Amino acid sequence: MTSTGRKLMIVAGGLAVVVVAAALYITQWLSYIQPEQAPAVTVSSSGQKQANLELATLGSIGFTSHATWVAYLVRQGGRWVHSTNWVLPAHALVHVTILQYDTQTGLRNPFLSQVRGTVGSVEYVDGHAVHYMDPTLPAHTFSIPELGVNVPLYGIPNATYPGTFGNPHNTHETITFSFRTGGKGLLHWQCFVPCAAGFLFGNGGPMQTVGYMDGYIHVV
Amino acid sequence: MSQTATLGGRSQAASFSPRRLFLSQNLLTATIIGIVTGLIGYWLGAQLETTDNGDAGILLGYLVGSVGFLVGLGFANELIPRLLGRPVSVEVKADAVELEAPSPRNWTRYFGISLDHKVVGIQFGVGVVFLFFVAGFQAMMIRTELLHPKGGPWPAGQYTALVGLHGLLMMFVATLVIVATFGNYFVPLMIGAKRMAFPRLEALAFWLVPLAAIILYSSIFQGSGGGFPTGWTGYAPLAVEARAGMDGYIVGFSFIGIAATIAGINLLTTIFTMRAPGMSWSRLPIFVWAMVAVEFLSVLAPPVLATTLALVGLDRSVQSSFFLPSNGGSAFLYQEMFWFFGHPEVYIFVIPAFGIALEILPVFARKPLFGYRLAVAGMVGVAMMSWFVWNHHIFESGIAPGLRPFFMTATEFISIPTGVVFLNLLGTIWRAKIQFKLPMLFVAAFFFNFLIGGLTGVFLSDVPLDVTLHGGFFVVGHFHYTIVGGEIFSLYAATYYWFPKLTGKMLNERLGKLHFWTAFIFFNTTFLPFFAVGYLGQPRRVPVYLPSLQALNVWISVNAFLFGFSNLIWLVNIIYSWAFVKERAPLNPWNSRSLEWQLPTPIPADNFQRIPTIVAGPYEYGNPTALPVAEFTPGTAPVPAS
Amino acid sequence: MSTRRHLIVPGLVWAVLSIAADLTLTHLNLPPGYATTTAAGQSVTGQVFSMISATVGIAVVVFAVYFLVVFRGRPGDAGDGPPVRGDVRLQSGWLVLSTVIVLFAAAYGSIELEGQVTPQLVVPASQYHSAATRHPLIVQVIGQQWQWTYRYPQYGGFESPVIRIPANRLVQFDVTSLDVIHGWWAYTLGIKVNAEPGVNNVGYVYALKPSRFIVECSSLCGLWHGYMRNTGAQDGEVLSQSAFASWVKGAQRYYGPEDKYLPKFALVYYPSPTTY
Amino acid sequence: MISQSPTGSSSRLQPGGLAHSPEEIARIPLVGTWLLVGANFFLLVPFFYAFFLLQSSNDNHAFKPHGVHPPSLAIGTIALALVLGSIALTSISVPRLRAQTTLSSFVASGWVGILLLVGAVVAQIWQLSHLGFGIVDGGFASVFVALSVFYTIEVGVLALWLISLTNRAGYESRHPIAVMDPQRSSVESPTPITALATSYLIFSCFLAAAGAISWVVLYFL
Repeated sequence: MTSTGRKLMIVAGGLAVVVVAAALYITQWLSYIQPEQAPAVTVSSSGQKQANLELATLGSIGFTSHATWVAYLVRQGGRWVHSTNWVLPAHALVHVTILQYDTQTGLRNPFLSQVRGTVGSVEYVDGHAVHYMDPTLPAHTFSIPELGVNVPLYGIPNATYPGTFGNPHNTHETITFSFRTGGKGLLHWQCFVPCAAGFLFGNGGPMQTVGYMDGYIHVV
Repeated sequence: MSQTATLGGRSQAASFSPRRLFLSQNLLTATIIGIVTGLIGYWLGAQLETTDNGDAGILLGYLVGSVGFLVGLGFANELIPRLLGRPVSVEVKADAVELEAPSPRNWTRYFGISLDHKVVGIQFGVGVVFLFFVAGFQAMMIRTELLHPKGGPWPAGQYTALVGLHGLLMMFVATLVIVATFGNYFVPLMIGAKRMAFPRLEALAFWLVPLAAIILYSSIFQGSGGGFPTGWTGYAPLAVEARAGMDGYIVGFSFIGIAATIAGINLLTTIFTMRAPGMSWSRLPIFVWAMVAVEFLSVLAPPVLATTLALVGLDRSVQSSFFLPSNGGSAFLYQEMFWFFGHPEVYIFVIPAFGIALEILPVFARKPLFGYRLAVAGMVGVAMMSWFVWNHHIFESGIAPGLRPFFMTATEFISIPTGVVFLNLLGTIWRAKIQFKLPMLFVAAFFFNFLIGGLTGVFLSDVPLDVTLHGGFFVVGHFHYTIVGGEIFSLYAATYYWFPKLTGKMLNERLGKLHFWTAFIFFNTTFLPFFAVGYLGQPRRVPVYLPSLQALNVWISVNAFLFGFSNLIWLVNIIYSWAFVKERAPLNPWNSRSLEWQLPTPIPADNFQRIPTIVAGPYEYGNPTALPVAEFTPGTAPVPAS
Repeated sequence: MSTRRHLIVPGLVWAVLSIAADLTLTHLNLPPGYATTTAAGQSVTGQVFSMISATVGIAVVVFAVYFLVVFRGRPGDAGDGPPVRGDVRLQSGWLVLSTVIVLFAAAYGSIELEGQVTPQLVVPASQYHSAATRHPLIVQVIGQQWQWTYRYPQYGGFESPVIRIPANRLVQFDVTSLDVIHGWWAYTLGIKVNAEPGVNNVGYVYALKPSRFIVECSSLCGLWHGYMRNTGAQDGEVLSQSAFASWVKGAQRYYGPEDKYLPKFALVYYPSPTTY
Repeated sequence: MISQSPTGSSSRLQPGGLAHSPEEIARIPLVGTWLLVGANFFLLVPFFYAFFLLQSSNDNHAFKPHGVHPPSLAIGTIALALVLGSIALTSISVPRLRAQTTLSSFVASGWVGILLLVGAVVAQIWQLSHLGFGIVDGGFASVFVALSVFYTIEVGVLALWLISLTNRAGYESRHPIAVMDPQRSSVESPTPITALATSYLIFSCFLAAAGAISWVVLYFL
């Protein structure tokens, strides 16, 4: 390898590779910093702060690089946003509405099929009060371990899998409950149902990736 | 040099097959072929895929692509002649570039296969130091995250990926930076050999490293939340459950293991078979002895890792059940096998550091090494005992209770051969005439840091204390003191000591002093508090910690940034002195007796025209009757009058 | 400039410094504190080892620094030092000394270890043969991604997301995991036991007084490893015997409805066949 | 503990040459092969470690679930016997390599040995394709498949090595290779075929032992 041409080629190639690699590298790490979504906050007459959080759980999100993964969506200004990092007011009563589209999977630890940490330790599935359910029935849970909140989400018995938007056949339930946020701070929430099809114990992939079955709650 | 000697010598040091498998074989074509074959491998794997997360495809793609890259680089050129039984090594004609004496002008040979151990040494040095700075950049990101007790810019998953990549990449660096760089470059010169025993294996060992690094880093691009979630230890079953980035970990880490193994086979064979006449075991430079001790570890230990990771790959791709208790596997299995490799591995990091420190110490103390044989015995003893302590990494994992006292005692006994280096230090500087040149400063710093690292290790070896300290920042502080404070500081010393022989230039004294003081001070201000936060219960690999510990963590982070900055001074010094300083360094600036310093700079491709005869030990300082270390027959390298 | 002087001066400095350091260390209260017998044992062990390392470390540093300063080459003197290659008595003495220190550390550690893992030695002497020691309170710790749950088999096997244990009673933790390897670490209780799937790891604690303690995960277990802990509102608590009894009653009432769904108490739980 | 007096006269010593002497060159492959054997030993250790640890812990009683039995012992034995036979054949012919005249006879036995090794590989592949259980069926199945595949690959590599060795013997029988005098010429002598053959023998004996052990472990324990 003596010819000047080849030397130049190597230099150019090397430089290009280094620059591209560095750019990819930085942007990749920056891309992990995800935005937060703030729900509508209303202050009721009693002065008690209240917030509404509208969520949807899909059997497969249908877009992004992981179209087959289960995911939570949050409704912002009337449209569904693919984000699991939310801002909630401190010391507020949060009313959560979840449109549950996914099918029954069942819990790894049956103990988590009890509704805990919500106002009255109750959730309303299509209006029916539920305190606990058979551990084989939930599709997901909505859990904030730091607050002791644990809400199993009843799975659709006989839906056309995968339950996604824009699929006229599949049904969904509307699950509502309320919980109180504590002081300011950063909480995490997650799902405890091993719902990640295709991963060992159903616990990899979306269960271990912020933006699908896990997220942050920034209490301000 | 006479013509025949020149040709002959070079045809040994630098020969390579004239038969190219195809038209042009350089980095570019190799990369293209690697990518193409990688895609083919991915397609093949996708055919035998049984899960829907594509691990078989990814693993096979990595492996086939790597083979393609190496073939494209020319590693397969000799397979056919060898299979046909041609005696390759005399048949081949030397490459035109290699025929010229090494000079900065024909640097392109650093980008291909070179059979010259000096070229490979430089390749290793530059490549590994590059990785060192990438991983160091990640350390800075980690400390940024830890500025706040609730975590910084990166969410939990990415923080774990950061820590894992930092840890594993630093493992690559620590495994190779001294052994592969200075071992490959200087061992043949120190024992009076014209070449390495297996020059092609040596080149292969180097080219596995960029492959490993690229494969490892490709993991951060695999899907949202890239990287691997397990940290550098890669515990199964989490590793079986993890996302696709884990495959990069498996392949990359095994490649480094294989590289260390074949580099070790090469170095050991060279030392055992190719010593110059008169280079008896008792005249072997202590650095070469360190290489002997460490290479036995790095030949025998990494294969265990390679197999273990292969089994994890099987669990991930074809659902075998080595590590899944519910399917008849066991979660112990991985821990046992990993640490059976893992503990010898950490001595692979540290023994070369002993070698460097004890090699440099006598030159600047102007005295023979005190207790040479004890030092040798110490290093060999550490290497042997390191096989019997691995369970101290899993005291809390539920190993048989009866085993714990045994492994605690074994671990504490390893501090006896380790402590010998401090006797060597004290004895060597006793009544010495110490010259505080830069290498000596860093050697002194090495001994201080390693003392702290060693003493804190005794804390961790004690099971009751380990219950409190294990998995916390105390452990992190301990191994940063031994690896960074020990090995990396001896790397600094080695660069300042051997740079004139490597490049023919001296490193800048003022920048060097600045680097020394910043590095020494900020290293200690960074890592001493680690023991405090560890004792106060901050777990490692966790972006959130108790708010009461924020002050200490902020202090650590600030000092960590300053320590990172002082490494940049080192880098600047190297680049500046190498590329821009015109003035040539003296042949033997430290007035050392060791054999490599008796050679001209740049060192001819075949090292010695005629293999020298060793007539004296390398550390005979202050001995009026000592002969020069070697007799060079007439017409060879000039011996500077000392 | 006698040899003796070069040994006495640093020797004196070392004596003064190390005595000062050791005295300071004896007055230091090292973590994890004295909430349980095992934690107390670890604090004392930490003190002992700090004193040993301080004495040894100060010796090496003082002598090395003194030699480096005193035996530095004078400017302009390019000569060499005396060709001393070794000294049999010094080297064997060094080996003997380090062996003695190591043997002491090993013996001390082994004895201390026995006191931390054998139930009869975890409890105070007065309790050796009490019934409570022969039948300790069993708490099963179940790790799962990413939460600790606790079962109390002696109280109908109810499960709870928070942990309460009584003071002045031997508690036996049976630690296991449902998925990957976790590390159950109650820092101030002085106990850390890995939770491994398919394995039942046992640890003992004897709490000396009521207190609050945090629980963290010490073995990397995935995305929320750092959040897999009982802190703040979820703190663990050591209660007095009576308070513990009443807590158990309340817990049985609150978590009772779940009991019929829970699997029968076992030392390990295997998940349903892996779902790929 | 005074280290040996460093100032010895060099008169006894054979002065170094312009190249490394044929004796040194001949020792290189031997030492290298011993180290290779060491590395391969530790490549194999985890398989056996896994077998015994999984068998003893037998988590979830799933080490050898019902319906999982070792596959055909006959085929396994045949595969092992072929490997042993080939190695025995080579080990007989290698010591007779010293004289140039026996090179051609070595070639003949070499090709037979290669055929035996290839036969062993074929037998193993047949075995792996008629297991009667899948790699997913518990710990034993995993260890069996992984170890057999790994060992088969090693045997294949051994066959390639033997091909190269046999061809080398044939090549030398046609054009003998001159041995250089390191004192005069700086061109190194080629590695003598006896050294190459001996190192092949060392490694193949190691593989034979490994094969026998894994045969016992996989089929009888």
